[in-house]
Amino acid sequence: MYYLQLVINGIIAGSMYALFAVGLTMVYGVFRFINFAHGELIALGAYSALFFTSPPLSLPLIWATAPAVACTVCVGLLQDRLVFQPLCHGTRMTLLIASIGLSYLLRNAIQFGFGSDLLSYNVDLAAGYEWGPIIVTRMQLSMLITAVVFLTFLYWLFTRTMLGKALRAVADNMELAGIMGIPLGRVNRTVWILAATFAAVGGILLAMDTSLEPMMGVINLLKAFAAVLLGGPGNVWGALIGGIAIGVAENLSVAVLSPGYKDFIAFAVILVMLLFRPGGIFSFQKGMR
Amino acid sequence: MDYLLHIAISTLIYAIFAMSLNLELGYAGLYNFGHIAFFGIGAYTSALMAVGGLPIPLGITSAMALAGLIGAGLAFTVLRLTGDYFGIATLAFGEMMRLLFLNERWLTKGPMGIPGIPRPTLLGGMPADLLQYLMFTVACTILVFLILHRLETSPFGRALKVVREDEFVAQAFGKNLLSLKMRCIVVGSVIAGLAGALWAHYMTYISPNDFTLQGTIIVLLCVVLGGKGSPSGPLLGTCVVVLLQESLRFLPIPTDFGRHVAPLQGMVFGLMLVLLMLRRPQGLIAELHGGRGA
Amino acid sequence: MMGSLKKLLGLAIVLAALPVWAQDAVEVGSITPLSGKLAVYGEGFQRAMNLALEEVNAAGGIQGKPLKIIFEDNGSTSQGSVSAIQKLITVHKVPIIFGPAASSNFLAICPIAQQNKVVLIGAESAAADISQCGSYVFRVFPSDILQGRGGAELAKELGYRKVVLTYINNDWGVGLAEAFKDSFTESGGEIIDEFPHEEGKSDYRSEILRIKQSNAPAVVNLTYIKEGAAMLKQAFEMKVKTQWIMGSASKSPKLVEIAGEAAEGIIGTYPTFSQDTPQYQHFKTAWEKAYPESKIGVFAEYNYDMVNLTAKALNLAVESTPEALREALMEAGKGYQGVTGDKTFDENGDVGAVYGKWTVTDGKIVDYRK
Amino acid sequence: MKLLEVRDLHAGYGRVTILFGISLAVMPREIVCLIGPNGAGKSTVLRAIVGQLPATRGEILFEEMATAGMDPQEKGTRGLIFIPQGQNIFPSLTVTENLEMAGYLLPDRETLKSRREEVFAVFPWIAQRRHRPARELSGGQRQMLALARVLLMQPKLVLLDEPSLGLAPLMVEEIFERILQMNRQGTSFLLVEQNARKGLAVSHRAYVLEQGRNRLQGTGRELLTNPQVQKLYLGG
Repeated sequence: MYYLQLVINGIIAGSMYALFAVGLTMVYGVFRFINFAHGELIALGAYSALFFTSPPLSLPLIWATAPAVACTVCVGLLQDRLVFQPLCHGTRMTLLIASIGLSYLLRNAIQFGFGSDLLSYNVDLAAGYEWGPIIVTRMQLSMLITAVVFLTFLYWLFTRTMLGKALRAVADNMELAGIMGIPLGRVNRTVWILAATFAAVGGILLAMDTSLEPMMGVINLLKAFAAVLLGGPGNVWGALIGGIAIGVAENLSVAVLSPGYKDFIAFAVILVMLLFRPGGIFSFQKGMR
Repeated sequence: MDYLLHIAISTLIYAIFAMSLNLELGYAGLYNFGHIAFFGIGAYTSALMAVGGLPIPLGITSAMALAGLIGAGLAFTVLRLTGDYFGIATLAFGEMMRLLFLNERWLTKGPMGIPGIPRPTLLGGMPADLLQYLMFTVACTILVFLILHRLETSPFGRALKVVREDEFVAQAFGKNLLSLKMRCIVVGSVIAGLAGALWAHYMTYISPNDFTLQGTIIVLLCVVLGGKGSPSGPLLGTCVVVLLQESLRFLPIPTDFGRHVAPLQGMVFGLMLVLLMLRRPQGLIAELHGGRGA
Repeated sequence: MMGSLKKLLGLAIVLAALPVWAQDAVEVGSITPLSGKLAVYGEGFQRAMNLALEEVNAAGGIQGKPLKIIFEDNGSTSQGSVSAIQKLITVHKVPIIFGPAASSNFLAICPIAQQNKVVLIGAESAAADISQCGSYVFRVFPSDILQGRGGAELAKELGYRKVVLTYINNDWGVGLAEAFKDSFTESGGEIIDEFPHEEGKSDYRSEILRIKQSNAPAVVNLTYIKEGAAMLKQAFEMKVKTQWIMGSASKSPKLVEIAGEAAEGIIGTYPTFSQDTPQYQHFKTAWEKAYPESKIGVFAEYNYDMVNLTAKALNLAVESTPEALREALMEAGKGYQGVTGDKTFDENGDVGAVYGKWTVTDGKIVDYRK
Repeated sequence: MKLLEVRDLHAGYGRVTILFGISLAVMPREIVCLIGPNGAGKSTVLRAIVGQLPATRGEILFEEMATAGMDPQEKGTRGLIFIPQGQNIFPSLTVTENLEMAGYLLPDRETLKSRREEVFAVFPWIAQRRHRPARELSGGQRQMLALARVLLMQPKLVLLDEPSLGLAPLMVEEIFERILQMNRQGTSFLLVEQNARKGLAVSHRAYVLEQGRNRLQGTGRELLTNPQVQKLYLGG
């Protein structure tokens, strides 16, 4: 039972990684670079929700979510317009370094604005739900439900709407997509909107679970990287499974190894994956699925 | 005076470190995000040996050798990967090394770090003072600079340049390309190991906190700022970064505002990177060397 | 571009040549984590030092001159600390420096202070090794050894012979955990399970599960605020019924604020000082008056005492040689009753401490009484 | 009226000029072939016409309107379609989704639906595999899928780059059969073909390019029998 509980904890932790990884992998799929500034979108979502729940606005958290996501999306789009679009003809490494710079800039801007003190939303506590020996907390349940809802939405978008299919087409072959008259601008914006929304919602959940600090995004970003690579870059469903796999692996490791090595597991997974299956578990081609 | 010496020494050590990254990044186009690990390996090796009572020159040599060896191991395993994959793999490697430093307490004393690392002694048996240590560092810097400069003009360096400039030629190189890159990483790691050892003996204290991803990013900024692919680029870049960092200490900032200074500094660093990429992705001094545009 | 580079270098040179502040004040330095991961605490340290500073100056300063603290950020790193101390020593030529938080950062600069004969005082650094740093290194904060012993006594006093020990994987956590383990096992206690937990994570559920699995009646959790709050919260949600025994770094209203109900009933040790003394009452009122919007930060009292004690030493000093200042500080400490109690230094520059117990009742940190 | 007219086209990649004054024309309902040695700039002509390369000099007129400044979508809706060489489908999309991507150039969803049914009728195997990812298709099938998509869009002119590249002879036959069939229904083609014999056989007219310049032109039959062309490009 102990191990089952560890696996459940792992799946839930992993579904949060997946929420971040999906955004990261979509950006990679379309723009072909790894966005280091994605972590700051996570933090930004959490902090802007804090802004809306604090005076003078003092909205309840549930109402603060929408404007917070909107703010994060705006920043995501601004990043694209001011930095990534002008650079899109440069090398991928130029984009990557620019995103590292952006990450620094935003993280420090958050610290500038909100200070580096720990902050929190003051969410009420509740004991977890028990099913026999298994216990799942309310926060864990909300994370799981959010992840399921968002990823189901994504599945619907990708398979049932023209825009979603166009997005996958662009990830497959941007040149051909352009020839086919697919509106690249709109698709690019959609990618940023989706990535930022997922990041912001995930960030708010993380902050509800614990607390807010400017570094909160970076800490989770490396796990998201691992999930992306595990699933194969650009592969949305791979990222989901990759996230869960990493969550489960590191939580199971707590039972046998020193928890000081919890992160080590994620990194080891990255290295091993890259060495034996450079394309990820599922994919051997580029493109977004 | 000691403060200036301190700045000079840390700039030079960082410049050596930046030059070693530049060898991989600027010449071979390998984005090694775990380069700080070799700095750390060098620092820990030399520090542990010196604290254990072994002669410092032996420690420094072993530091370089071990860094080179591990570099070869890393290169052997991850060189098949290209571009961002290589970057992420090395990033993972760097973090794994840091976690090893942190958790293998029997060896590294974990988060407590290693205090009391001896400075090299002179002939008379006295530990070197700052000025003498600076001389030592200057000598090392010049040596590394000359070696790298030599490499640049050697067939090896020219081959690397061709490889970086032209994908097709690179593909034609095939197996040779791998061995070229491999040698690049090994030499880069050895030099990073040297920088790490110098650092350990200068600071006299090291802990896993000194070897985080942040360290790699600062050095990356130094290299990119100065201009990739020329030995003098990282030197200049390091000077600018260190001076910027230190000059902030001298701005007459009201105490109440003090807590905003650090985030502001971070914002400036971040903005610099972004603007550099937007305006001059080839760095500040590339034009002197006829470097290509973006 | 070369032009603007030259401008940049020029600017740096001009900045480096700026005149150091006028010498009509007595200057001391402080290395404070204003950025990086310890910045959470750094602001609180700074507030406490400024509070004491204002009072010192209001009371006439140092032999008629105002006291001034030059704050240097260390970015929470040892490298930053070394840069900062080099600057404080050579540019500002301060005779006394308040050392940085985190023992690793403090240890990094000890040899420099000792070599340059500058008095270095710590208000938060607990590592046992610091006692061996040298004659110019002092601290107003008791060594880990004392707190470890205090924690072990607390556990026994509460009747726990078997505990799980978990600690934050950094210099503070490891140092304190060692001290606790030695003391606890020496007196016959048993540690069922022992593991570090990583700094800065948000999900500790599996670590808590490991605790739950061990069925320990009590858990000694030596951790920081963020980690402590997250663990308490998640343990509460997972219905882990155990007695939490915490260390001094968790004793913060912030932890109680974040963990809420989950923090109820935790018991911890801390280097105690009575809150009933007039000194503490004075400090508390002064703090609330100066910073109505923020709660008293961790170790604020120590920082406050450190500045006051330094001011006393500077007033006592007959001349400004390092040796005289060192002597004056030893002298000033003798029998000095600060907010945090007796600050008499021993030959290692350490202070003694009485270890008190704190607990959380109704969302407030209070002294634990049986 | 000429469907497409190119006058004195100069174009290239960056500083490297590849085309030095190409002129050609395609009439309605015509199949025109470009042949020439490797590096003659055949594909570059197509890329310059769709606007992937900027023309440094010269004019491109589609239905007597200058194409400069039209985006791909506008060209597409006006009936000018480009099928690039090699990667001309979206491998991770399903077969149906590949067809649907033509929808951005169609007036409405109804047209898309009805024409998709037409395609399924013409290519029964596509209907059978409609929910499979396109990456499972063979090279020839991918080429067919790309052509099927053209059928869906019903353009006036298709620029087709190397349709027979890397395909088995039987498959090549089938591809050209489809091209002729579509041509009979009113679509014009400008195709670049390495297999000159085959290309000339199906074309009404052809241009021979060499080093970015016009060399010869004539009807497919004329060029097939031209001894010079035979010697240089037909291997005999």
